[in-house]
Amino acid sequence: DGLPPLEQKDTYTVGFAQMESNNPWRIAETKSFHDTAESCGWNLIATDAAGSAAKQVADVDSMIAQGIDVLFLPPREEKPLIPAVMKARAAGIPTFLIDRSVDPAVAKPGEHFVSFLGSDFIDQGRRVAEWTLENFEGEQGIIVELEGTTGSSPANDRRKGFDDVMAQHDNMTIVASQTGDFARDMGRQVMETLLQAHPDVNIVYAHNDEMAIGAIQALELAGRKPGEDVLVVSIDGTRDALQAIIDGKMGVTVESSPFFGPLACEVMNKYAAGETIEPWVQVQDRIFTVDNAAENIDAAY
Amino acid sequence: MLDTDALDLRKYLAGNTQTTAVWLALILLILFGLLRYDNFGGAYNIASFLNYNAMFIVISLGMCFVIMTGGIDLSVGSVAAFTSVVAAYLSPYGLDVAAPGAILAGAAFGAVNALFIIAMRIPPFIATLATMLGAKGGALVISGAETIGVDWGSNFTKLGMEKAFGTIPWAILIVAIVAVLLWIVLEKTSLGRTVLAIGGGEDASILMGLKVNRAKAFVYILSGACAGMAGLFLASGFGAGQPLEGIGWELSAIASVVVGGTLLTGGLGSVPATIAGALLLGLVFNILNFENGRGTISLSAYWQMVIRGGFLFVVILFQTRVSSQDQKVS
Amino acid sequence: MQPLVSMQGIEKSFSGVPALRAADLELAPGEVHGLIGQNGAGKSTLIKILTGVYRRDAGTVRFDGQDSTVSSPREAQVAGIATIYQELNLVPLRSVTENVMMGYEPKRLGVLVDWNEAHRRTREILSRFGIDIDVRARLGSYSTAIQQLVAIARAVSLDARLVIMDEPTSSLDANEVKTLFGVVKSLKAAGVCVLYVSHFLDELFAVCDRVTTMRDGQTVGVRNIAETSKLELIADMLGRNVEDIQAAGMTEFGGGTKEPGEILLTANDISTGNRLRKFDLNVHRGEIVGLGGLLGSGRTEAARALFGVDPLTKGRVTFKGAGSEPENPAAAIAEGIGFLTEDRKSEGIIPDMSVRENLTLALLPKLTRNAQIDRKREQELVAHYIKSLGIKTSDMDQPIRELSGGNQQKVLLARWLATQPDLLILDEPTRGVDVGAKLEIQSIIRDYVDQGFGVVLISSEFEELVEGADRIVVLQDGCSVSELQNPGITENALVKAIAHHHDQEVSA
Amino acid sequence: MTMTPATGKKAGGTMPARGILFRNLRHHGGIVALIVLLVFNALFTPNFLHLQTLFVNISQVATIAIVAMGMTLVIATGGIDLSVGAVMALAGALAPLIFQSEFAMAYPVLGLTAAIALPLAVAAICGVFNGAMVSILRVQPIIATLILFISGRGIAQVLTNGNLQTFKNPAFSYLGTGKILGLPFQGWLALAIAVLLYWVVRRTTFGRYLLAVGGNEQAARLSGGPVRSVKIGAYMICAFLSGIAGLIVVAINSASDAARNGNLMELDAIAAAVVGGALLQGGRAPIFGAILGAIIIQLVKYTLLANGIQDEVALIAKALIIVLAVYVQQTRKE
Ligand SMILES: Nc1ncnc2c1ncn2[C@@H]1O[C@H](COP(=O)(O)OP(=O)(O)OP(=O)(O)O)[C@@H](O)[C@H]1O
Ligand SMILES: Nc1ncnc2c1ncn2[C@@H]1O[C@H](COP(=O)(O)OP(=O)(O)OP(=O)(O)O)[C@@H](O)[C@H]1O
Ligand SMILES: [Mg+2]
Ligand SMILES: [Mg+2]
Repeated sequence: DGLPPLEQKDTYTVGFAQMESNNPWRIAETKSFHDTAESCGWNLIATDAAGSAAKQVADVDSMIAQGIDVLFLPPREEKPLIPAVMKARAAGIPTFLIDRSVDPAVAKPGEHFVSFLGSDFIDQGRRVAEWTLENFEGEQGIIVELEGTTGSSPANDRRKGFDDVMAQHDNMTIVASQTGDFARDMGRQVMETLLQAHPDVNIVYAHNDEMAIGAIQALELAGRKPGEDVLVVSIDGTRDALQAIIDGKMGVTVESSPFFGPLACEVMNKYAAGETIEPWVQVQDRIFTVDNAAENIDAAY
Repeated sequence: MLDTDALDLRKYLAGNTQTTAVWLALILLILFGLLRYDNFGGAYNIASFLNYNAMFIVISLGMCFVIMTGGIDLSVGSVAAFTSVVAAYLSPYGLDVAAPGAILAGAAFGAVNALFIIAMRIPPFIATLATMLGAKGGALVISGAETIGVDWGSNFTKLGMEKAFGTIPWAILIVAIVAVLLWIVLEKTSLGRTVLAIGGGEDASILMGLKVNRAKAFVYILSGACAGMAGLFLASGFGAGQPLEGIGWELSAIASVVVGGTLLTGGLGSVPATIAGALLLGLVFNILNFENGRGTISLSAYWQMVIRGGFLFVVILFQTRVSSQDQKVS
Repeated sequence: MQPLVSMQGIEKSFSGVPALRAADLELAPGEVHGLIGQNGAGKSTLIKILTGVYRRDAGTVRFDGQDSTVSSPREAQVAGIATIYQELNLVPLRSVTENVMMGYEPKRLGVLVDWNEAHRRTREILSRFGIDIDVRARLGSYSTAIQQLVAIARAVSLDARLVIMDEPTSSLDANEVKTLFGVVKSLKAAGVCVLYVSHFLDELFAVCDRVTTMRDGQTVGVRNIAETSKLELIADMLGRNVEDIQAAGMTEFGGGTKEPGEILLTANDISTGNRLRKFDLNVHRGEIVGLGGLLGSGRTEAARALFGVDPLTKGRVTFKGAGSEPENPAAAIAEGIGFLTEDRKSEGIIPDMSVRENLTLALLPKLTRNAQIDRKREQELVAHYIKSLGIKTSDMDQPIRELSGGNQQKVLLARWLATQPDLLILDEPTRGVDVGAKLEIQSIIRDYVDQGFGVVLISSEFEELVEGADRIVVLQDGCSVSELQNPGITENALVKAIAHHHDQEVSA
Repeated sequence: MTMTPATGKKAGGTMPARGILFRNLRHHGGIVALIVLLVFNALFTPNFLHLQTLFVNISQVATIAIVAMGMTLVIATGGIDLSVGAVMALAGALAPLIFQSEFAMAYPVLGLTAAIALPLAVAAICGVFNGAMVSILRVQPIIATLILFISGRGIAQVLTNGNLQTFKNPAFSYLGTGKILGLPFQGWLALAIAVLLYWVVRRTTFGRYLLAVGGNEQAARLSGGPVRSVKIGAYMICAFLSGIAGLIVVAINSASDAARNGNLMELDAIAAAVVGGALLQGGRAPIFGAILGAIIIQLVKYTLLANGIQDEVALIAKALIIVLAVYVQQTRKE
């Protein structure tokens, strides 16, 4: 049996089960859905699971109980959100996964949910690594890696993408890899400490821009020159990061756009119209460097 | 001895106004939800609400026992996360292995707490705070910092995803049985009475010759086992062992227990009222989700936090008002 | 005959300070054995070593001819030693039944507590003490006296071979003491040995066979009660000659010498709800007014009302000529009232604070200069009171919890004397205080009144009231019912005044 | 007749030696832990014996220490304050709102003053709320402060609409990045607060009442102690200090993140206070103990990070160290 169909209507009751709101990226994403709601004819029910996968499932449950037509779900974790996908399907609600996916071994696009809309976190890490290899000017790269929240999938994937590339290059060593919890303050504190233990560091890879900015602050407080003697690279493409690139303090940030609202609207309408949807609607992430940072900063969040 | 039942009930209400408050609040909130939202009272919502809250109820029950001795257990959330990983690893062997495995793992953490508190005389707050960190770290270590998928082929996921007789989620049914057993232990056994006596005065209980250490060990191991059971539900109901879950569960369990009229200083407590407290706090989330669905106002995540805090404030005001009237009456 | 208990050469010190040095105790089966000594002599400590609460530093303990292995109160109970500790050790939040039965509940099916049976048994046990109360109610809702009796009832019901009572009568009235004696005698008749600690020597003569006296952590003598006198016991306790002591009377109050001065306080028809319903009182300067009555008659409630602890629901209080209705203790203190509470442990001492800090607690507002405490004055004052009241403490910075009960009481008395209140309300000021200290406290009170201040004295000891008070207001069920004037009051007259009205009430 | 008290022991007088010895023993556990940590680091952690290490640790420990001192006062009354992190977030969220307002742009000095004073005032009000809940409504402290723990951060996010506020304001950033005599400003600030609070606890009437209330509330009240005001005062000071910590965090980062500022601070602060010798049942307020506790917690964090220990293992190590530190103290006390 196939996916539940979606009839074409003027307005839809749409569920958006956000996982958490404790960082600018998530907030921008939620806002993007709210902003799209009116133009797309959505009656939007947005919930917030405050970082708990279990609560996110319960939130989806309460949306199903309220009779939503469509579900947009950024699953907090790969596996624990599978029940949410299954329940929505059982209730005849087409589900689109946003920005993260679920374990494909159990729940498959085109069968249990319509499609996954998002980037490839592993690829993001890989692209940062590749850019770094090209643009690093020294001989020996001594790398400090600031990881995201321990155990979270973007942290795991962004580490994997980056580390796998670096492992193939003898002149690159990751001397320390510690969590900064995706937060600026933690990123700064961890960097301050690691800088003491590894004063010879010359590359900092942060799993998101917030930690990268924190690391830049730590470097500056310690009298180092980010951008000159230490290359800082990261992922997201926030306004602060673009500014840092313009200021020459940061090398690159690979975009990971939170503005999913319009894309979600478009894909949903196509689905309602009966078109087949790709199992993975891949978002084309741009890469911001000193070449294009200035022209993109106004659109950044 | 010739008391009629009616008299007893009146006496009960007079002597237990704190627990009366929580029942009243619960009923009011349910009525509010029923009147305001369509589908709020629908079978789907009720079943999924109970299924999700089974975890919190069982943790609150364990916490209630700990608090009755005047202690506290901050480790429950992390322990549940840990045991969910254990359960996920054991899931291929089916429920009859995974369930005891998870509950024993939880009980083991409870035993560590008991050891810290009884043998090493570390204050419960600190001892269980340490266990909280340790269990969280342990969960991440044994899971390799990833969620661990369960075996969907075995009967493991039945527990969290299927319903007994097609209507009652298994998890809540089991919690109900646990609750009845614990109620009997509390009201009808000397162990339960000792638990209460310790909270009422530990020194006095020792001088009265009660088996204080045994009862204290019991409550911490019980609380650990309850957390283990919650971890089991977590893994079974969500299909994965989740090392990152359980953050803040201890606080909501404590809040449930207190809203249920149990004194944090110990010596008083009630099993049914604790359940009511857990349901009450869980219901707030459910209601907020339904409120969002009405579309009149969209409550952002942070507004929801403000409202939840405000609600707790109101419930507590209500409770103190009711119980201060109680004092005046007597 | 082989002794039931034989303790020899017991030593015990607390953080280096010796509490017991070479203490001995020998109890014969079936005897009632008194244990006396001044506050801090080590009686309670000796008992706690016997029952395994404390571990001894040296010495031997033999129970029933064997080396005792008791190392916890639980084991003591199992071995057949039931104890009523000096500090009431019950759980006020739990019901009376639980407090009596805890640990020995009647069971059904081996595990489930049979509550009906438990309540029934509890009622039965309590009825031996003439108490008829709702055993399901929280113990804490009853008066100290009832709680004390419940503790005794629990111990007696344990089927022990040795029952230890550490100052069981300190909060009981005459009738209840009589009941207790009846119980002690029946225990004795049943072959149970009773160790009886008390500061009331009369009681020893009424029930004991032998008496052991302790002084400064040592056993100084064992006497057969039939062959000794009060004076000899006191002499043992104090370590002095019988002749010296004979030269003085038994209480230190002495009659009021001066005429009472101007009126200090008037309370008209005041009430704070159920427990204090209608209370009238006049206190003049230079006068000790006693409050008499049975336990639970509302004396403490009256004191609390005057001190602003419980708000008045009715009536008026005039203090020093002005209308007075202190909102809280702080205001009452500022107006010049002091209140020594009856429950030293829960309402008096701050256990972890030093003697110095405890002593000056009520005085702080007056010791404050620019938000700071005037340390020098504080130390002078404390040193003065330690000296003048003879408080036994290693130094003024010793935590008060390490002092014996009587010395704690003196510190608390000093706390109030230091504020120099115009009116001092004393609720059972000599409860649990040894003979020597009691006399000192009494004489301090008299001195204080002679300086032109007023005192309200609540005491369950008729002797103390009759000899100490210039006037006695008798309370009953929260109402003041009659007044007796000294000189001329006898214990008999007081008992009659209390009982008389009671009879009327009953027959009416 | 006169009766002298039983002689044998000297009555009155002072015996300072005993007091000092006792205090030392109580702090022994913490100091031993500190020495062990220092020695370990000196031997194994690369570049530990550098001045910059000191700077980093001082600047990081200051916030924990400041909050832990406030927590110590609250714990001394027998209470606990879970809301410190939320109050940090609230104060931290307000400051940029104020100094980035038009008014502050026009009058920088006034604006800066307001940007510090107003958030601290709001923080203090939060403390009054907590204190009033505990002392007037008699709500148990964990629950009373749980209310702001939940909603305080929510309020902060409502105020900022959930956004991260970034700014450039060197004068304000001095709070977190300034240096006096080469050492971080916030370190000096923490020290100054410690000295002040030590004086308050040891010498003032408020301090005496604080310990009395924690030691035996009934007795304190019946001796005329202003129980309510003392409790409210303790919670107010704690919240005020949390406010300062919140401002420092914002100042260091030149950004205010209401969602993260002060996250989990309550646990660190409580652990620091207890490792420093505070008793949860009240009656004791070791201010410098709290600083010692904060330093230990900071050093543990530093040691594990600098030696590349994974986060999850670090959690376990932290747990063991807390247990050990408290256990050592516990045994020394007996
Ligand atoms: N837990 C303790 N810690 C320190 N010192 C103690 C402790 N218990 C008792 N002491 C000290 O031991 C001595 C003996 O005290 P104990 O309570 O045995 O006296 P007591 O004879 O029972 O006096 P009282 O008649 O006042 O009850 C006293 O000096 C007391 O200060
Ligand atoms: N906490 C309480 N709750 C309910 N009733 C109480 C409580 N405390 C005392 N009572 C009752 O109130 C009445 C008056 O008690 P109160 O303590 O004033 O008597 P009292 O004459 O001072 O006796 P005592 O000599 O024991 O102090 C008694 O009947 C007593 O049983
Ligand atoms: Mg004694
Ligand atoms: Mg009384």
